[in-house]
Amino acid sequence: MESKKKDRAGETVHLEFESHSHNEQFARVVSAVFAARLDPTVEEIEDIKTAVSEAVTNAIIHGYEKEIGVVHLDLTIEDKSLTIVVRDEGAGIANVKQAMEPLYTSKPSKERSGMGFSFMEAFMDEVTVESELGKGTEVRMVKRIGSIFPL
Amino acid sequence: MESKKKDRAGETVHLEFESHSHNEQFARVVSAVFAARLDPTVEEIEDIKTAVSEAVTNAIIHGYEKEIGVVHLDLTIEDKSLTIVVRDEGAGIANVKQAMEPLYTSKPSKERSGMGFSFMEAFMDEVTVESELGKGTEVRMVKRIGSIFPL
Amino acid sequence: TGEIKRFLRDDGMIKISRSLKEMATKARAEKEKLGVSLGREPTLDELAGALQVEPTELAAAMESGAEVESLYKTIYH
Ligand SMILES: Nc1ncnc2c1ncn2[C@@H]1O[C@H](COP(=O)(O)OP(=O)(O)O)[C@@H](O)[C@H]1O
Ligand SMILES: Nc1ncnc2c1ncn2[C@@H]1O[C@H](COP(=O)(O)OP(=O)(O)O)[C@@H](O)[C@H]1O
Ligand SMILES: [Mg+2]
Ligand SMILES: [Mg+2]
Repeated sequence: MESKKKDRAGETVHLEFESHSHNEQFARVVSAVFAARLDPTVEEIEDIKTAVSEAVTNAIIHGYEKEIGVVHLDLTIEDKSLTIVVRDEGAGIANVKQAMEPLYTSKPSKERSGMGFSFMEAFMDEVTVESELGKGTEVRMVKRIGSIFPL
Repeated sequence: MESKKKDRAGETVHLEFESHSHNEQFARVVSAVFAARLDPTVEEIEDIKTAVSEAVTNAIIHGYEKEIGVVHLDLTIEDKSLTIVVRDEGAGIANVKQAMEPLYTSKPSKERSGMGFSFMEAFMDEVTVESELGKGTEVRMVKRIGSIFPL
Repeated sequence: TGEIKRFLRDDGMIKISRSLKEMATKARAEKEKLGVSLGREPTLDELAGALQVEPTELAAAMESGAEVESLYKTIYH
């Protein structure tokens, strides 16, 4: 973990887990527990959990497909913001812009609506995606807590 | 994470966090959430939380003392057992046998009772400690779930 | 046998899944109540304070909704 000699500004926890579908829920809960420190509302927690779900499910379903790989989840708190980075070392995305379009999915089916990235964008304040074919994908999301009712 | 090419028997999640005292609680809750997969009783969860709390507090207080370092927490489920490994790269322990004796503490004070290792041994089924001065300490604990009233 | 019965009745012997679900149910009711009295969404700390639990524990328990239970059942049983 590079954060050993990090600046005093933020604090990061790092999580690694295998790309089994049941770990999607584990990642959701760990993110909620970490975010608890920012004293969010229940709605803000739900937003965070939905975004984590979508990003982790993508890593599991699209990143690793049939194989089992490691999903990395970094959670950082800095002032009143939570930054969530979900990373896989899987298939990668050829065209990120297209992948992020609402309703676009490379796996049309009942369960895949092509709305995953749209949900992340709707529920978080910032979403950026970096990907390289054959190398993997990194989704970085920021949520500012308490932006509606500043204390 | 070495577990990328692990045997199919168990499943591990790996967590890294900084040695701030508030992370003791984070580690405790995350361990409980992971352990919940084994369908434990409230009492078994309390045992696990107490043991994690003691091991992580030791890494923070004794391992890193005044500096901030990284604490590693590995949680593994295999059949009906949970293995918890807490590791620091801090001060290390000169005499592990003595350190594990009930009431032994190198920091006598109101808060340190010298009972940390005794609690881990009382609440978990196995506890082993490996340590090297100046290198760090690794505490490995196993809890078998459902051992009193097997289902 | 009195000893064993007492042991079985102890709260410690109930499954954590049930305990978490109960906390989640209480949290949903309390959230509505606090929302009305505060005139806005309660924060996690306010909700945890009212329920006398740790905010982190509450954040973990809130996952224990009915849908999640059935999801767990399909995956694990
Ligand atoms: N981690 C990833 N690795 C590889 N491809 C991905 C990843 N995440 C998303 N994609 C691609 O982006 C598309 C759109 O993702 P998303 O909006 O979540 O919709 P859906 O998952 O329903 O297909 C996916 O169909 C897939 O082709
Ligand atoms: N991670 C660690 N790094 C260095 N020393 C440790 C560590 N864990 C335990 N020790 C040593 O073992 C002793 C006994 O630990 P414990 O039984 O938890 O009692 P206490 O923490 O109350 O001192 C500590 O006082 C300390 O000297
Ligand atoms: Mg998706
Ligand atoms: Mg101790």
